[in-house]
Amino acid sequence: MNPLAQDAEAAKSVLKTMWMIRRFEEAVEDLYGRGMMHGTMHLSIGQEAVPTGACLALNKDDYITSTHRGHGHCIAKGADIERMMAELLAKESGYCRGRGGSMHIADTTTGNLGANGIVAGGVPIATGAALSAHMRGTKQVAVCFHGDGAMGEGAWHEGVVLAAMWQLPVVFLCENNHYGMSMASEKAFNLEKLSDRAKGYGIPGVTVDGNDVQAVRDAVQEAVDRARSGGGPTFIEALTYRWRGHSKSDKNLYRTREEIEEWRTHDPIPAFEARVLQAGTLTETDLEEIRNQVRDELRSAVQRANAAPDATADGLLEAVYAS
Amino acid sequence: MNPLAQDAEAAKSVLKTMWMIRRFEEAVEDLYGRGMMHGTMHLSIGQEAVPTGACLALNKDDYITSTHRGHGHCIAKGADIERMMAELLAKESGYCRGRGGSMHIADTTTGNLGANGIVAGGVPIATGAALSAHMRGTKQVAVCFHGDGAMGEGAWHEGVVLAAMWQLPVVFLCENNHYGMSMASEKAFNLEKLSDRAKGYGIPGVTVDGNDVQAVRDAVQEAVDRARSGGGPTFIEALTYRWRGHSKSDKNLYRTREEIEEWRTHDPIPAFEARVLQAGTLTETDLEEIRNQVRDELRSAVQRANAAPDATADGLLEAVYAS
Amino acid sequence: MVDEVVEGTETKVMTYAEAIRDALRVAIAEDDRVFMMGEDVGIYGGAFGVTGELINEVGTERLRDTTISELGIVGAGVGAAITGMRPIVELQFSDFSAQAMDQIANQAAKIHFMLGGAVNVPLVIRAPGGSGTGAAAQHSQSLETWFVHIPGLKVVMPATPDDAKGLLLAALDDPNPVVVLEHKLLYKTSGDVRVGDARTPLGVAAIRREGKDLTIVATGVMVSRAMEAAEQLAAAGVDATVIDPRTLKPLDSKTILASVTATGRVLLVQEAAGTLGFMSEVAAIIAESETFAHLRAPVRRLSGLDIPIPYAPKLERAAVPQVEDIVAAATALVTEW
Amino acid sequence: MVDEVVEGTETKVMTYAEAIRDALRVAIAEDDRVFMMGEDVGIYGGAFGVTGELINEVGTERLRDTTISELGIVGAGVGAAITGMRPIVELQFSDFSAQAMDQIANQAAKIHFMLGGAVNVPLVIRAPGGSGTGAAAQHSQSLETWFVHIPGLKVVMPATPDDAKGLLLAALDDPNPVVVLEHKLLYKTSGDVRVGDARTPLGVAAIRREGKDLTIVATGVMVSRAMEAAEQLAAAGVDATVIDPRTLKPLDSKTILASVTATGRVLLVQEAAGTLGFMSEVAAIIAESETFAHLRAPVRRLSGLDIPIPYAPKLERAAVPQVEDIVAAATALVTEW
Ligand SMILES: Cc1ncc(C[n+]2csc(CCOP(=O)(O)OP(=O)(O)O)c2C)c(N)n1
Ligand SMILES: Cc1ncc(C[n+]2csc(CCOP(=O)(O)OP(=O)(O)O)c2C)c(N)n1
Ligand SMILES: [Mg+2]
Ligand SMILES: [Mg+2]
Repeated sequence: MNPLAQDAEAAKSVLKTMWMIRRFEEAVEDLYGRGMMHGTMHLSIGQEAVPTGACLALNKDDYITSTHRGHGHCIAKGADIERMMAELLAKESGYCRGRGGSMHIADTTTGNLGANGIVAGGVPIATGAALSAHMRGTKQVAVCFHGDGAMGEGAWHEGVVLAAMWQLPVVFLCENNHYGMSMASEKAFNLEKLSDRAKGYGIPGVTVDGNDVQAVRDAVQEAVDRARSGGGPTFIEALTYRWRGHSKSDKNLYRTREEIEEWRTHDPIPAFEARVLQAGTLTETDLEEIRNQVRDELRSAVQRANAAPDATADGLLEAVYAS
Repeated sequence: MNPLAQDAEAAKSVLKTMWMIRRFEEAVEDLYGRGMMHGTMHLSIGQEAVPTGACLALNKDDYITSTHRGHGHCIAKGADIERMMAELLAKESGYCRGRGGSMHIADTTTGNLGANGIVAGGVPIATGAALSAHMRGTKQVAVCFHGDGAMGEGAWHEGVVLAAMWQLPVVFLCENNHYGMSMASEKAFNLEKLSDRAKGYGIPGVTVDGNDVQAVRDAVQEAVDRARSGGGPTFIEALTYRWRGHSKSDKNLYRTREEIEEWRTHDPIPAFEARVLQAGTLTETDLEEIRNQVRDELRSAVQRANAAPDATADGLLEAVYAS
Repeated sequence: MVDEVVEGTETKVMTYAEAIRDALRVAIAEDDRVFMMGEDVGIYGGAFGVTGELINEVGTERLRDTTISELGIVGAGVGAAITGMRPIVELQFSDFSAQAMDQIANQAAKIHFMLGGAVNVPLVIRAPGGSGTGAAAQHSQSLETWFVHIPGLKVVMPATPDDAKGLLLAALDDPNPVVVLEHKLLYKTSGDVRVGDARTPLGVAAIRREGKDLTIVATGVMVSRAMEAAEQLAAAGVDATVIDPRTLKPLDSKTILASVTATGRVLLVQEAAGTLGFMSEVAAIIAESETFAHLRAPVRRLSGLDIPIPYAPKLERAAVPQVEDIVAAATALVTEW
Repeated sequence: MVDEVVEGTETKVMTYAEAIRDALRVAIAEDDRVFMMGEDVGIYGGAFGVTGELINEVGTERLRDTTISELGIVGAGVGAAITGMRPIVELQFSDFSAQAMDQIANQAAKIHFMLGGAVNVPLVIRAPGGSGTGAAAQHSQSLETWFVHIPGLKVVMPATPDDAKGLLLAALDDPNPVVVLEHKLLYKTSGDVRVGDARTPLGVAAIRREGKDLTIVATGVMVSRAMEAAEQLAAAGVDATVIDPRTLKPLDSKTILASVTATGRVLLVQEAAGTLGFMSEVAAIIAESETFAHLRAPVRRLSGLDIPIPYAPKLERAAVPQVEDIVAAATALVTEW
């Protein structure tokens, strides 16, 4: 498939997305540290290549279901960062009017059916979205992002069983960052590759380097093409690593500093930048410009979000039911 | 392993158990038809070789968890047929004092932890019993009987995941009678062999002829030996067929008369009798004697059960909590 | 209204099961977005025969047999509902809502609110509850409490064939998740059912009978038992009002309170276990209201025993209110106070 | 008793989380059958730090990290409980009981009865509930209703560090499944805790404060809010009794009714959504009882709004009763009636 690093537009777009995810989450971390943000947060720093690569294979009206660690998915699918940030800052202008927070951001205009606070909660939902696409005859595809830990849940199993039976247009994309909170996926699942699970559902399964945006894009593209042409679901395991703790309460006792350091040397962003430079597609100046552009966009989005009015408790009762 | 058909004692025991299951369920069917039995019933006629073969590999203090179609498991593990029948007849002397009925019979004295009205409900329970055996250091093994349909449930998945992670002494024994109610397992699971699922949990999986009592015994024996010696769980698929409808409400619209007829020619009981005769282990007279003995034992058990006092509603409230 | 079926409306005698099937037929014909999925709803015709031969009319796309995966199918219903379909999920027994509770309570019920109103979840979940068939503890529960307690769900409990159809069609119109709790013992009961697309509005109680001496509020299969009891009471000179809330959430408490204010006595009858059964809420609403001052006797609940439903027929019968229990409780309320 | 910790008993100041850990330590040391399993309870120390470094004391056999499989681990607990162990299962958030509901309600709760008493299920399920941490709708529920409604379960809700320890140890002694609903906001609160194996008996309410003007019944985190409100009310001349039921099932209704009979006014305070929240049952019990005749004002419930818990701090606060709401409701009860 077309090498992203050799196409200037594609390369720019990839870098913009990956940097935006990184910078967005760094900003979240900072705001949180300064007491300006509430609740908890799950950062995907280090994992940016997975949503970025995956969403490159999708149309705007294709669906994704996301997770508690969902900022990257949301950004990669095309959401507005100001409204995302506004949500985290508990503003009325946030995607959920401050009712959902980080774990529930959705942007249906770009096909994101929502982050989910429930591990594997989005799996049967993705299957349902794919069923819906199939029944409406739209050729839309659903990509279900989920973690390695999610594969211990019955919801994961049932969602995949139904999708396989009905051969629905859905891609189960496991972001295997090696841990479900403190539980090592290696220990949890007794498997060399989580993609070995796919066989048990009679669907194709593949494992790719999740820090290689090209590898992710290619695998997802293949799966999406198959799904769109009626070939049914695919399971993809993307190997990656979360640099930060699981959430704010994490003391990182279950893994070594060396392991974290080792994985930081596999940062997906500079790795892709290096490829782009090597291919001569963009110059160091171009790269710098992208970084600056992202920084400026983000800074201004944070400022605007922060200046917006707080979510209000008016009409809470009326907001429970649609009418 | 030792051929059951060549050992007179073993052969007698196998035939006694298989005939008892068959006759017990025929009696149930008859009592039900005559309005003497209440509720619903799930008959395992045609599937007798699975519980019979499996329980031959077990010690009395090994555990089983059973299903809604559980008469065979219960009998094969050694329960008293009078108390079983009394339960179905809603008698105080029944295993559950008439509170449970067919779907909840348990006989903990022979290690049967209970039938279960919930499809796959027994799967995590079996894992827990195996965990308990492991923690108590007893070398007991748990065999979890379940249907093919149960493999669509999240409970099945989660029970197997935990057992595989902890390498517990449990055997997941799927009675694949080709249908979960009206859903063909072939259609449901997109797999040639359900045992292909085992790989996804990193545990051994095997498919055997479930109408061949020897094949079932051998496969379960191997799995039990592995479990007892610390080798962890095994998944076994035993291919068999239910002759009767799923329950009383079944009109058998989802399968053909020919299919049923074809499977009836693979009746596990005469097949084993033929082998025994061929090996010269027992004579036709011996076989006749076994059948008569079973018939007499059952008839007398039914009579005694039927004559026993009905379950009473006294103390229902006090029966909810143990003290 | 005392009489459900308005004079002049065309009706047909149907069983409760047939009425549901009729609603499915109507809804599938009139709206491309409607489909139903569940275990054995296709060729098998449903565990209780609700779908019957409907599969031959509507086909396997609109009436989908599923694997035994309650959580998965409710979740698939949620996914379909938020992407433009109007799914109905049948749970074979309402007891299996336990399997699906995350998708029901944590997803379906909350998505609209949690996402700031960005999405609706027009999902209908049908599930038969209740005892009386000898199916024992795991197949006989009345679990309306679980759903009524969760903000974001609507809950209906049809007691007649006409409501079985009308409430289901109204549930399908609603942009919110609606749990329709049917009753196994009612499937074979028959009555007049409006033909065509006849809706029973959500949130409106039915006054099944009007009387001045006491108010009986009953749900599900208890409605017909309360009506039978009311006949017996009438013969003994006690004149009872019988109210069937039909929708448990949102509850038409106005109708109930008005009646209790008028009669001064109230008997709340449910099959569910008493402790935190639905009638606890009705009792609390009455105790908190202005009606409190009009009570001539304490509120009285008549509920299923706080026990798992036993298998033995006599025990099963003893576990939930019967006509004679209602008569006795009503008589005591009227004579002792 | 007004004072929980009996004079002369040796106590130590601990947080609620430490008190639970202490109970685990005591139970694991004194009984070979006791172990706990759950997500991240080992080296991570628990999502809320409840187990802390306990793993270093008791090891990975007795404190078992599990996969993310709530239904599976509760089921494994059931299997272990019926075969001679005394398992404790920690659900990381009580919201995830939705995943495990089949094993909780259909298996654990029913097995003893359904099997005619042949087996006991001495299983303890610990689960933190409640809002106040900004975790939004799927991580903030108060779901006691689901459990209290199911016959066969016992349910406790410790409001103090001493009860967190004492009720957990008593739950472990009990031959029945007990759901222990802890509160996230309480984990870091501290108080005197009896050292050693100090039990708080199940089924006995605590009178936290005695007053003559009204009775406040409060559960979980609302107990301390009610106590704070009572102080403010006292300053304004209103003398409130505060009752903490501690065990929701079986409920010590005697203590509540006696107090309400004496004061004639009752305010029921809970964090859970009001509709069919636990206090609906308490209200119904009062409305049905002899106490009814002694009421000088209607029963008053003060509950969480019937909404999913919102993320935004102000909205989250508005969703559940605060001290000032309790003061206002109590004042209205006393002055308007
Ligand atoms: C049903 C459920 N169980 C447990 C949790 C608590 N929890 C949140 S994230 C998480 C770990 C998830 O691991 P994984 O799926 O690998 O995703 P990752 O966090 O690594 O991105 C856990 C245990 C939850 N939110 N939902
Ligand atoms: C959780 C749950 N879902 C659905 C049912 C209804 N039901 C009972 S048995 C059955 C089919 C089970 O199929 P399988 O596991 O293959 O066992 P078999 O009946 O073939 O022995 C179904 C759908 C149930 N009892 N429990
Ligand atoms: Mg992970
Ligand atoms: Mg089967």
